[in-house]
Amino acid sequence: MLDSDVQIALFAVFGGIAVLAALAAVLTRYLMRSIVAFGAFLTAIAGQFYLLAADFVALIQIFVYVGGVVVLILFALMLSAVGQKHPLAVSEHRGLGAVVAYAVGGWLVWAAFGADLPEAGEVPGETVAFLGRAFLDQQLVAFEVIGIILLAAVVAALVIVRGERL
Amino acid sequence: MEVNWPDWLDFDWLDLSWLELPWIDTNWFHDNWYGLLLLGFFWGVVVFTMVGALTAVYVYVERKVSARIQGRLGPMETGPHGLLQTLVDVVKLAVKEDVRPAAADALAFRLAPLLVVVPAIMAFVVVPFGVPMVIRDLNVGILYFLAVPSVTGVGLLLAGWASYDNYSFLGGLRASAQFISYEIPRTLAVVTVVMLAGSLSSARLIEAQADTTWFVLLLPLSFVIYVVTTLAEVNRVPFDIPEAESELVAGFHTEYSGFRWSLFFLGEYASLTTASAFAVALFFGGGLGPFLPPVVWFVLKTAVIIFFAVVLRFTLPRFRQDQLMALAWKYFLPLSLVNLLLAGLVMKAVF
Amino acid sequence: MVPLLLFRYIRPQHPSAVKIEPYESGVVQTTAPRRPFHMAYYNFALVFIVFEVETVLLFAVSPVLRDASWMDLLKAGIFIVLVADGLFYAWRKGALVWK
Amino acid sequence: MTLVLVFSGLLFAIGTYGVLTRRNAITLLISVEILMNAANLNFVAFSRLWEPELMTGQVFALVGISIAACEAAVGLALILAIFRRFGTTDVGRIDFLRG
Repeated sequence: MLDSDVQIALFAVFGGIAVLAALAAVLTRYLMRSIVAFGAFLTAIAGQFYLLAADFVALIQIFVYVGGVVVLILFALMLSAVGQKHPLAVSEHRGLGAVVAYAVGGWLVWAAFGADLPEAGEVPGETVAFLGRAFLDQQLVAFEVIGIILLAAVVAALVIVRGERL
Repeated sequence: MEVNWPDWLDFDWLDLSWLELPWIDTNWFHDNWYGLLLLGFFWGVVVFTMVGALTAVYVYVERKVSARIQGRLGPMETGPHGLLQTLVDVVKLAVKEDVRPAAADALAFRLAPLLVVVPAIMAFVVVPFGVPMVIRDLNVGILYFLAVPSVTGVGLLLAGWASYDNYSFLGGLRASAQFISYEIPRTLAVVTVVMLAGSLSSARLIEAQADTTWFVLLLPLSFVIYVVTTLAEVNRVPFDIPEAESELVAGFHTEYSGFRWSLFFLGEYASLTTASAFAVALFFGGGLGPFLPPVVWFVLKTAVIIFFAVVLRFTLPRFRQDQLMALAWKYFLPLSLVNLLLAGLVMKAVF
Repeated sequence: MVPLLLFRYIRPQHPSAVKIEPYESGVVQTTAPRRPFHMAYYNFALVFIVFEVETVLLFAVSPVLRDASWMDLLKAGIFIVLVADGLFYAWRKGALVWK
Repeated sequence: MTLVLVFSGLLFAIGTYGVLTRRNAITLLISVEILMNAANLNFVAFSRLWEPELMTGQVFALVGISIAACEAAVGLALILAIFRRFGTTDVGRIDFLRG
């Protein structure tokens, strides 16, 4: 999968950043810090995608997530809770959350070590061309369905945000 | 594990062997991780210096041209014809006191300028200077050029928010809204070029133009959309609403001074320089041209585009916010969609 | 780079009460910034993200279109038109008007 | 490969913790996005194990990213609507019966 030592090391570094940033995003009591940490997390994941030979997906991750979703979240924050001075309240069932999270994480990591995986296959050098063909042939349905979902999303979100009927 | 990974995941691109320096054993760098790190750092410094130098030249040209348009002389005192003025300014900005307002959020206040300037410099990496020469030819170079600077939108919003100032806040919101609005038509204009080039690699882009002709001849509309939206994205006049002095003091960077302010400044000019250079690659065949070496052709073409951008700045009035947004969504977006369909037809006709 | 780090230490550092106040043309700040603002911004952000996703998927498809058949062009065209309907809807609803 | 799975498992756990414990709607949304990213990481990794030529995994990751973007758009629209109605983004304090 990851073949040279440098790649494995880089992947682990990105992974470490991602885990730390995700923890910060989830644990911090300041919304803005949470969002900034989320941005760092997304960038680290993009780095991991790149190392997994998915250069196109990595850039899309940055383009759509960091350049799009984070901006959207920031806008939403600035239009709503931006004046909030106090740190956020933390929910009372933290213990339960921790237990469930440990269980899920433990199980997934255990499964990762126990999994019987085939060897990694050859990746085409030009990922984009293959992706494009896939979208036009085998994955055509996915392609067009995304179009429909996008249409539905923009209509739904506009209706909700403007508070009126269709 | 078996070794089967695409070439571009190799770190060969950090290679220095093409320099053929007899006193450096280039293999050494590849054998150790700290060697690789050093190489990466080296390239970082190279790119940073190039962008810095280009920006300095740009600022000088802009001052001179604007002075000519307004019937002034521009900087004359420092060095012959004021050539050293920009350098002096850099030093002045760097040693100036860095004021951070008490109410500002320290983390976001420090982070925001970096988010604006770093992507602008990073984008420079994929600009194809010569016919095959790119600092780093990615398979997805063109997308990289668009994706990395899109982070700037976050930086603008953060800057406005962090300053804890009404003008900054409003300026940040405006700047970011404008940035994202013009990003769509701009990206769609680039998609048409990609369709014709048949690849997302910036080196391949030049090859495709060598095979046919300059894409500006095939896609004039794309070029117009690209230029206008690029100007809008970096908040240049006539699209400088976010920084309208008469309304918002200085927009999102009102509270910034000295070094951090100069980072915003650098970000704006660096992204404009990179965008102009990439416009040459996208539409004017990059370094293609007779007689002269490709790099010279490339620089000449870029200079023409930059000159054009500067002249525009000093000859046009400013838009109003509602006009600005309407222009993006009601004119440029439909126009670029139509352009996309047109490009499809052109493509079928040419190939 | 090194000079930049150096300058950090020789730069004057004299914060004073007035200097670190928010600068609003010399007028003392009366309203708190960071208050909920204009909804119109969100409308634009919304349409933006939808179109961004569309553009990005077009990027995936566009490199192969040059040597593709008319059928493939049609498939991409359908996708574009689908999402363009969203713009049309937003336009008709007046979401694109700056208020 | 195991490394990938370990990381995505950890991220998934963190996301789960966030979803379960946070009460602010925006942080909840961020937690859900972390979950989706953990899943996408696996899609991309497995794309190389089975049918790397078809890129099914990467296509799925792209679909996942698109859907996450749509979800963010609609979710944030909901949050804004709720904020305007109740004046808070804390999901624990929203009481629809008193709205």
